[in-house]
Amino acid sequence: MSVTLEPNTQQIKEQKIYQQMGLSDAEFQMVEDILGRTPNYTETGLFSVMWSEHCSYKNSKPVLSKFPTKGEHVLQGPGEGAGIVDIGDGQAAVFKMESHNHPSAIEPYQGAATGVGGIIRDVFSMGARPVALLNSLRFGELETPRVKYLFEEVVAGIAGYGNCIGIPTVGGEVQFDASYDGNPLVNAMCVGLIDHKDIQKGIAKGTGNPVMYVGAKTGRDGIHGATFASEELTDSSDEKRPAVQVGDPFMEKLLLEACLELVKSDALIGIQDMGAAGLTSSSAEMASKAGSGIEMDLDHVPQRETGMTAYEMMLSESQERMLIVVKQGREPEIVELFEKYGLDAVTVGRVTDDSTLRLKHKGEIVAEVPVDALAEDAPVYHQKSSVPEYYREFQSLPNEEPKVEDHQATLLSLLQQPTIASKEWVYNQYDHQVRTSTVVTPGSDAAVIRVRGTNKGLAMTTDCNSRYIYLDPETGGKIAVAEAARNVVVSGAKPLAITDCLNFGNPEKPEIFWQLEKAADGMSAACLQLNAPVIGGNVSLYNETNGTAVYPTPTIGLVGLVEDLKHVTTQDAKKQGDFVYLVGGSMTEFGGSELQKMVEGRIFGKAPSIDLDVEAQRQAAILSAIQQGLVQSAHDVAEGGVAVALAEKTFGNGLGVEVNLTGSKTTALFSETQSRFLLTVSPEQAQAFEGTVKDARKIGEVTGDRMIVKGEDGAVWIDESVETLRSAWKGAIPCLLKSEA
Amino acid sequence: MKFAVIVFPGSNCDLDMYHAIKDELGEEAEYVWHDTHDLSGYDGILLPGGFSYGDYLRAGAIARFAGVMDEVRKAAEAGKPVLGVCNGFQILTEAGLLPGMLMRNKDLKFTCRTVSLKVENAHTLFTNEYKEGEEIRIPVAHGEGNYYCDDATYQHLKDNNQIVFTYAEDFNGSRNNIAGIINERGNVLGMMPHPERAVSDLIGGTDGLPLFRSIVKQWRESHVSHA
Amino acid sequence: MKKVKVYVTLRESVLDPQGSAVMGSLHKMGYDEVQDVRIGKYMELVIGDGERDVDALVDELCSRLLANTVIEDYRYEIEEVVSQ
Amino acid sequence: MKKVKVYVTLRESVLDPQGSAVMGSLHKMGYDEVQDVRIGKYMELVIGDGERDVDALVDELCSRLLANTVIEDYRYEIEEVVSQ
Ligand SMILES: Nc1ncnc2c1ncn2[C@@H]1O[C@H](COP(=O)(O)OP(=O)(O)O)[C@@H](O)[C@H]1O
Ligand SMILES: [Mg+2]
Repeated sequence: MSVTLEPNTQQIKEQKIYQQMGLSDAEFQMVEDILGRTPNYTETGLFSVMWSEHCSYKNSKPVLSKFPTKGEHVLQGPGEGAGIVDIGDGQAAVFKMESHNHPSAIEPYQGAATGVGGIIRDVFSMGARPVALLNSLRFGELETPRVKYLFEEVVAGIAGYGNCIGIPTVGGEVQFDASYDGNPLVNAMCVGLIDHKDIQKGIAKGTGNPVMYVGAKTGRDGIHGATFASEELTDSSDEKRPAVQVGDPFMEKLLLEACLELVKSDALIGIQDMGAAGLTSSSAEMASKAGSGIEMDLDHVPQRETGMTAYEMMLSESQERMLIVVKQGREPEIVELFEKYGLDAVTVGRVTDDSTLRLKHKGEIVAEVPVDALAEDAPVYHQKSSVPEYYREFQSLPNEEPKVEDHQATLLSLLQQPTIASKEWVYNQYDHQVRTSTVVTPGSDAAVIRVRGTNKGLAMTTDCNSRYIYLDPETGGKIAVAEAARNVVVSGAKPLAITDCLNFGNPEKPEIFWQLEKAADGMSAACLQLNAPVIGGNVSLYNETNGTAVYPTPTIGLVGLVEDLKHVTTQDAKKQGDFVYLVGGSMTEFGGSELQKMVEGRIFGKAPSIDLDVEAQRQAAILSAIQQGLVQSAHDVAEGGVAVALAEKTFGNGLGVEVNLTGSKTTALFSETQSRFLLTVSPEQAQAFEGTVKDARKIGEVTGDRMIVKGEDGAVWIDESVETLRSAWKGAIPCLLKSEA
Repeated sequence: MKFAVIVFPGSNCDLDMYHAIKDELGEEAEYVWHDTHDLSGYDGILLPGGFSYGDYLRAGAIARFAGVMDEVRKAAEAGKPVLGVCNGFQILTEAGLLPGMLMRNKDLKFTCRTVSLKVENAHTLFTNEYKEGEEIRIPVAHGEGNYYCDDATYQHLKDNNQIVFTYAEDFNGSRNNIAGIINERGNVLGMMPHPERAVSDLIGGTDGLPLFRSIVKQWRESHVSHA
Repeated sequence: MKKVKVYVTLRESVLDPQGSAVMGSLHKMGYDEVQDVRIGKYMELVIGDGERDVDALVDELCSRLLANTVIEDYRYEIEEVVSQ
Repeated sequence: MKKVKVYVTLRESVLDPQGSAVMGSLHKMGYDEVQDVRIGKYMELVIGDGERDVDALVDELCSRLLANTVIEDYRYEIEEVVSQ
């Protein structure tokens, strides 16, 4: 048995041991002021994790406060495990997104798997049945063995967890860019369904009520994971890393079923998952939210390893655990309920009325701290912000077309860019049909899940083009939200709300903080205009490797309501002879575009502009047309412009298109002007459709098996078989993975 | 007709099986927990897909020791229809109710997609609503669906017409593209593809419906004649 | 108390996709000397002293659960654990 | 030619869901003597004679590919194969 000799209070202070745990001198001083004494080792640990960025949002709070979080449908905004929106009939959708970037950089399979496990717990800790998973991934260019390894393992980890627990992974996105080389992003989102009456909160109310620990045993894994997540990765990160958590999806499946049975019981008072900072955050937050205290005897904590200290138990991030508070005297039935699933439910403490977190271990009091100090009173930093030089320079550049010689060959190459290429290699590894509710499987714009027992559905998507955000965070932030909304609207749903994951670099650098601030401004504006408030999310800062930050990446997860499954619409052209419509004109906008990156090898200039009024008005018109049954297929125009979007419309059913475009060839085909859509409409409905979507312009027809694009003068710009285009697009990622580095 | 949908810890297609029977077929179905010791009240037994016991060690290896498995064996011996899909198939082979074994897919990856199957034997109680040789489209979702058996077993399966479904195209490495097999007596079917995911136009098509209809039809006929 | 080491390997006649994949990667990485890779399982069990003969017990565990003899072989070693 | 046996085991403090599930099931089956189960990998490699020191080579293979040292430990044995 190993005995860890912990430093005493004097050593902690004199040798500044708190610094290794992530507390600054000033913060340590604050802790001393709060306690009126020097904290011991365990207490220092409690503060250091709870005051980490990951748990306290100390750097991002001022930014988060800008988000619109209220709306007519919102039942639960930010502040709980997950946000909740009303979907009518006494039901609601529950969702949240979270990052697991740093663990995934170090152990990609388990890092990604436990990321999925964590977000699922956030959703079922609200009392909701998780019904779908999504994920948003970023890697370096798919060229080096290391990046390929990370990509393959992250995907396998997501699949491994989601498939085993039996929640379909229905959507997501993957992008590749050198900025993510050493620091991949792994954001996982979970969507659940709940009846209003079952909504639970993470609160510890009622003095004397027992606090129970349920689920997996505690080991030494992930100690200080929250702090680790709040630091930059460096070459020595490998040594510093905490014992990596291994996910156990089987355990979580049992925990999930048991907890969903539990929420039906009137014995339950509060429930919260032990995520980042495990037992510390769950207990402190549950007490703080209820205005109460908690006293725990750590001897009762189920332990996987011997000789664990109070510090280790409190900071462990072992997975698949929950903390619950139940009515006094009802413990036996709770124990029995969990036993049915082969799980432990153990009383580890009780609710007190003194607003203190008091911990006992081996008969001694080992920590005694005010819960609010841990959960609420972390310092808030208003970081300095300054406009980066690159931005000034990019704004001064004129909008120009990249040079393109052969437009048809360029289209083929664009379709093979990994960011555009088919992601079948990824989503075929995910069980996207389990629960037999997936009406639209991966491969179209948004995924759609039916709500069993009703005629309704939920459409969901994750989106973020971080190149635009890098070039112009405010505009890019607007675009990210607008794009997510577009994907949901073209699928036949009305956007309800968003969740987000703010993946940025080190906020202590003024230029990074500026990116964060501006992106949040842009997102907020779009959320307001498109009526999609922010109901939850997560912040992941310090995404840097050896001093270089990733592109600012505020991933958006958006859920919309399909009022009638008849409205469900996919992107694929359906029938020969249908008319093809383009909504929105093309401007010379190539900053951050796929074409620019491919041709120039880098991105620069201005991001595409966006007018949120136009965006909102077009989305409303298109949704209305879809709901009236006037649209056969609908797709938004995104990376690679109209040419790529048109090609994508042909792949599903192998039908061709023949269209005429106006204006300059390169711009008409490849520009990434925003707020544009491609739709197909049957000739009989053309008139009604044009009456509804006023700025739709008919550009051609659905045809046999070729994609033909002509200019105004009749010149043939592109004439290629759908099969050729499709196999280039489909084969690109498998081919890159196979090729020798 | 009343079906038991057996639920092991870690089963996750139990719900799909249940709804296929109740909502799409209009027959009775009940979830039956893995430690139940009486299946006498059910006319058909369904072992659903999922990851029983996490599929740790080997898929289906731990589930075969669940309390209910003795009852499943009895039901099989009594001639009741027993259908194991995906994990259910894996459990049936581990339990020795069907020969062979399911190994990891040849590319070592989980795969979820809709594939074409050939109905090799349309004269079983599970397939008489199909035409022999018919091609049907059914979703698969598995990481360990690579059917293995030795030469003697294969010959035996062939000689007895026990190969019920084959894949039109090899994708997981299964011996002779085997997707589903039946026991000698003809009342225990194991298959990797998920017919319960193909029972509605809204979700995965309807090519799985005839399988369930076959079971019910056969049962009705035998029970009407006895009545 | 005994410590038991169990080795479960694929029968020789059975193709080992995992082994082939690993060998493929090793060759890609330039380790051409590697001529064959087979992957199996290695388990460590701690078994308390009881009435039953350990050897018979372990054999039973292996054949009933730890290995599937349709495709796998097993062997094991039993060591006495000297308690501290 | 050498035959190399590689044992890859989970580090001690790392959770072993497989081992726990197997132990749980052994207990349900009535094998209460079993006090612990940990599951790892066992690999057999055949390595042709080359210029490099086999020991160093195998160590490199293990740390680069065969084991994930973030969560796993490895050890190996090298045997000379006497060609027939
Ligand atoms: N980027 C964000 N946008 C909106 N809300 C956020 C964001 N980041 C965090 N929040 C909210 O702050 C609350 C606390 O978050 P967090 O500590 O991450 O929860 P958890 O303990 O589940 O990880 C949550 O309700 C979360 O939704
Ligand atoms: Mg889209």
